[in-house]
Amino acid sequence: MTVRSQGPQSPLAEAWAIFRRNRPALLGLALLVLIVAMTLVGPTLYGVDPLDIVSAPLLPPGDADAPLGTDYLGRDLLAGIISGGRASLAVGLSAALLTMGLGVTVGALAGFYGGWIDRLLMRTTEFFQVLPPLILAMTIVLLFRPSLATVAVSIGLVSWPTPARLTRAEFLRIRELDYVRAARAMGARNRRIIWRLILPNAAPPLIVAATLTIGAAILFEGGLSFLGLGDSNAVSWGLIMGMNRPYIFEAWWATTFPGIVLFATVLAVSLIGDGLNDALNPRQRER
Amino acid sequence: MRGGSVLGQLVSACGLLFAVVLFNFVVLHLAPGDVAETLTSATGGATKEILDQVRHLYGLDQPLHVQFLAYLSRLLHGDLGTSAYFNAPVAGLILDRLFPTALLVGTALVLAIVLGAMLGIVAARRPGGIVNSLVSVLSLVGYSAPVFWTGILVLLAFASWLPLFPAQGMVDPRLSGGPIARVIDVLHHLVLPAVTLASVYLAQYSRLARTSMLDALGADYIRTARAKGLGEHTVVYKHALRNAILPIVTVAGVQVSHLLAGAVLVETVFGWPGMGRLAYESILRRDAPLMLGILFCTALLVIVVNMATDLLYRAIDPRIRTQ
Amino acid sequence: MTAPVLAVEGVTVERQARSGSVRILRDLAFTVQPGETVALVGESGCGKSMTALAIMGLLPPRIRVAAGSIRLDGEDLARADARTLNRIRGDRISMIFQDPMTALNPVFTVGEQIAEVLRVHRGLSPANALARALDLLKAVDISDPAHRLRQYPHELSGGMRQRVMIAMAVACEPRLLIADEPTTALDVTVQAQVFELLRDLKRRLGMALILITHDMGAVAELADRAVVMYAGRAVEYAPVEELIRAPCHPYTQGLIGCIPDMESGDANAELTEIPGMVPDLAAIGPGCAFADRCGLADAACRAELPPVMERAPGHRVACWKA
Amino acid sequence: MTPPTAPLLQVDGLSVEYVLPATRAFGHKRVMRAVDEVSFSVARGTSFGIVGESGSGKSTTAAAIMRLVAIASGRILFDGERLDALGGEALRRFRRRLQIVLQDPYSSLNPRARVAEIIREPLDIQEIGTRGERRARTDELLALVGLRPEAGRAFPHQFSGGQRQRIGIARALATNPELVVCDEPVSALDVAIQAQVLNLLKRLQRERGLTFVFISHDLGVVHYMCDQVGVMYLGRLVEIAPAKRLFSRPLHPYTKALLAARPSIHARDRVSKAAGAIAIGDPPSPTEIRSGCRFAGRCSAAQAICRREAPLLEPKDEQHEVACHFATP
Repeated sequence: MTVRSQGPQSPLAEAWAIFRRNRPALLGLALLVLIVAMTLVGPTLYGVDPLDIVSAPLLPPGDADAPLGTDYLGRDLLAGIISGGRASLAVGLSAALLTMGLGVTVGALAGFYGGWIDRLLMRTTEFFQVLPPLILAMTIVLLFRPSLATVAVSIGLVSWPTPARLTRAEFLRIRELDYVRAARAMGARNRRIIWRLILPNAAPPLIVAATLTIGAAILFEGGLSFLGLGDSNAVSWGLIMGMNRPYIFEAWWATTFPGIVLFATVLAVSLIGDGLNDALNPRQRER
Repeated sequence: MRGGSVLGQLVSACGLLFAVVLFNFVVLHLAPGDVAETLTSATGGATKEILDQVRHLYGLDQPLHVQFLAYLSRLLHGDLGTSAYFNAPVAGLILDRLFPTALLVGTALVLAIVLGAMLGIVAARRPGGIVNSLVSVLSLVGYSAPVFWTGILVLLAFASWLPLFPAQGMVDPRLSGGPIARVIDVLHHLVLPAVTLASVYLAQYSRLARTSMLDALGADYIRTARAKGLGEHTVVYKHALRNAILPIVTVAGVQVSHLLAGAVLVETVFGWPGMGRLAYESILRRDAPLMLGILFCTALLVIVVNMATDLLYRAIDPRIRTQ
Repeated sequence: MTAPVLAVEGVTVERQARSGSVRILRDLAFTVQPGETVALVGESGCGKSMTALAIMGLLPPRIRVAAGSIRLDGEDLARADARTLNRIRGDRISMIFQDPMTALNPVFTVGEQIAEVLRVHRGLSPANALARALDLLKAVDISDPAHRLRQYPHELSGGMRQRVMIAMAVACEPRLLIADEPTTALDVTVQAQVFELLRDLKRRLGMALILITHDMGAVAELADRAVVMYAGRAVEYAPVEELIRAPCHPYTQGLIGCIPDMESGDANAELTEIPGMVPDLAAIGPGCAFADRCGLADAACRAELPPVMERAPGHRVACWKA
Repeated sequence: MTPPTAPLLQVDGLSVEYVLPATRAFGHKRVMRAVDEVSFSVARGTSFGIVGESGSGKSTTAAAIMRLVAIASGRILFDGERLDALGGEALRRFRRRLQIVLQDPYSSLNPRARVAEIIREPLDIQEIGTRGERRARTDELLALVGLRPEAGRAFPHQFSGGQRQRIGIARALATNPELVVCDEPVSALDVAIQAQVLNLLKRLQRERGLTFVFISHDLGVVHYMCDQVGVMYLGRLVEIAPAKRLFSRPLHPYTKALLAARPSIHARDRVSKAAGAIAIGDPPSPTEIRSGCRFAGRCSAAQAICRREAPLLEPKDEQHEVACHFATP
């Protein structure tokens, strides 16, 4: 959809105008930009290797060598938090992409074509809703050796049914609307109906779902790493927390600080998601 | 989505269970490396004799479909395989952990639904009030906070700085007392993990309850109820609530699987001796038979709970019942 | 003349918005005599349903009666507290709505919902209330009433649900029944049955009826007098026969002229059009709200609001040009 | 009298079926005949009206003519061509000759497209004209339905229901179709706006020699718009006659019931309604059709034969067809 500057407001311009006035959402956006910037340029600015032992173990925050203290091996916690973002965000983002890609494709096919494709999808989502997601992901990672890719794939594999159901519902709803019937009566091909009519109109809830999926995937990655199922070569927030868990009473900072950053990241994404929801689905705005 | 007869539900439940079994089988065989090695990796490198023994025991030298049928028949006899690390039947290991998990998950669910519904109702009745804002903040924080981090904070706060509750486990081994003292002890241990697990779902249910209550209160039949001259209390707690409860039941049913997954993290943090903690241990030991057994059992649990919610839904929504 | 059942006087209803308040009803006044049927007629957004809700004390949040009185047998409903309103609603005054599909609560049986009124207002025991509900279902001509009593709303057709709504509304033999577009959602053959039922019940119970509708045909079928509303204001009051024979207000004339009616003969004649559309209530000028769509309007119409003037006994119009 | 010409549209024994989900776990799927053996023809430049209540199959008939639903049996001839036999690219190209105006002015326009894009859509899909020609045509169409050219840049939500229906009409006329199927085009509009749209449709028909199939539940609207009218009840056509004749001398008891039930501003002048003229009870669900005449259960004149044998649509005279065992004027 192109947005021209002149002429009356397009739905997209209207959505942006609403989003811009939403303070929590802007706050979330700022927070997210900050965190992403930290993970991207942080390691070069703060040149401490997160795996180097820099000081005594379990040193409290405020130390000259380690501003946020050290972990149970004496590694710099701040360096760990800065580098840990990369794995967390990369896995979160790629898992979310996989989830949405898989979910939207399958949901769109099922919703548009119906019939046996649809029945198959419904059965499959039912199947995945029966398996507890984390336990399923644990099984997969356990059997297929942990790596960033395995983790991302397993998260995607357990998460796709939710966006698939949403996409299917949207497609089912929109394909029966009169403007789609009118387009059929004009002789529009399926390709045009899907890409030009249904998808743009199904986009708002899907965009919101995509945002929430990123948050969920980051949380999921955190959980897996916390249990020691992440890539043990890549420092991540969850991994730091999991390794320092036995020492929470001796060194509260080693688990609390990475947790705060993880929480802040997901919170930022959720705030943006809420803001997008208000902006893109104006009918529900009163809620 | 719902509908169909109870018999139909039962058939599809069996179908789902079969799919779970098939999935387990396929995943095990798709895993890189030799199946016998995967099954025994928890022993830390098995000898050739042990591997051969395992191959023979599981019939791994047979064609795949024979293996699958054998696997199926073992399952039907309650044999989930043998844990390589514990060197004990998986079924027994899991059964020992069933009660703690059911206690934890059940308590958390009830807590989340009851409190969440209460908050949601109050919020829906006063859209501009404090409770409404509280629900908004709570749902945001509850959704975004990693449950294992919440657990750690709760531990630090209420087991360390303010030592009101025990930090780990389900029972105090030093305790000597009658059954009542034991029950109290378990409940004492239960508070922190249950509250932690409930916090995530409390956030979701309070928001859901608010939405469905707002929907119900805005419905035409509420205007009819008011036009009949019914008091506000009857309108809200009889006419609106009976309808608003329906989506909560649906979502609660769907989320049991998520709740079980969350229990893994919470049980790990609090050392709660449930199935989740067992799953964590099986990962530490790379114990594949145990992990697969847990996946199967949790799926079975979810299927049973889903059927129960379905029956409950039938009981409270006449539109399903009389179709 | 006897005392009216309902006397609406100078009622103004406002909606509170951030940018100030918008008047959605302006200085409305009419009466309903015992046993009489008065129609409120107009296009969507003219305020006819809001009038009904104001009478019932069921105005949505942020909408309130800013001025005027609504007297039911002398008692002012606009100033009554919640407890008093609850005592009156469903007993001395009741209401049925447009969409019978959504107006009944889906999780209670038909019997429970009818019995509830009797238990609240008449203090009947559950068993007695249910027995009386059965009588009511018979009174509204529902087939197999004993069976219907135990059914849920979704098991009934639209026409039957509207009958159930009517049974509920007349359970306490009210002085006044308000019917808000009672047949708009129904098929025309079923509509005729519902009209017949309303006529019959009115006669038997001697209740007055306010019929809210956009359909001049329905007005002609059912009402004794009509109030034509436009943009929150009553523009013409008249006995129905006179209103249809000799409408005075240009809006009423347009409203009657634009109905494709097969009995008026020439099908080739174009329908009368009312050009343009209903104005935004927040942007109405000082003059007549209809001026922009009116062929007769001049500067005076736009400058000053025409007062309601008596044209003939019982026939009042708010128009400078009538 | 207009000279007799070959009909533009001829519908012959048209049936449409829907498969309903089974009510029980292993029950049989049930087939519902939404349209059952419907036949009629429409002369070029005239309007054929189809009236009926909800569930009568009138909108499904419209959709079948537009080839938007699968046809179970029957033939549709358009200008002598077998429209029902067309498929694929041939059907796609053919669609420029027939268009549809839909009921709901809110859901019939894509909310994410500008009005000009919406009106141009049929031209884009059918690949008619150059970009410049399409743009010129869009402006022309806007003017035709009484909208200003600036309206083309706006989005649908900026218009009222009546204006949106005008946009829908402009879109339907973009490819210069010969037949326009109007499916309840004014039933979602207020009466005053309804008159504007009806007058517009009538003017367009006169000016461009359009042929209309006009679906409505409102007898007055059909009477105003149509030359020939068919009455549908539960999937069947029960009576066809010229509009004036049908409304002045209806033969089928259902048509009579419809006419008697219609509230009219002349109610007072009318002699009090004959009690028998009002149909009894609710229309049965289209999924529960029994043998015999479908109206028998609600008809006060029904006899034993009516419940046994379904009457066929047969001509009573040159102009008037009716499906009733006891049709009397």
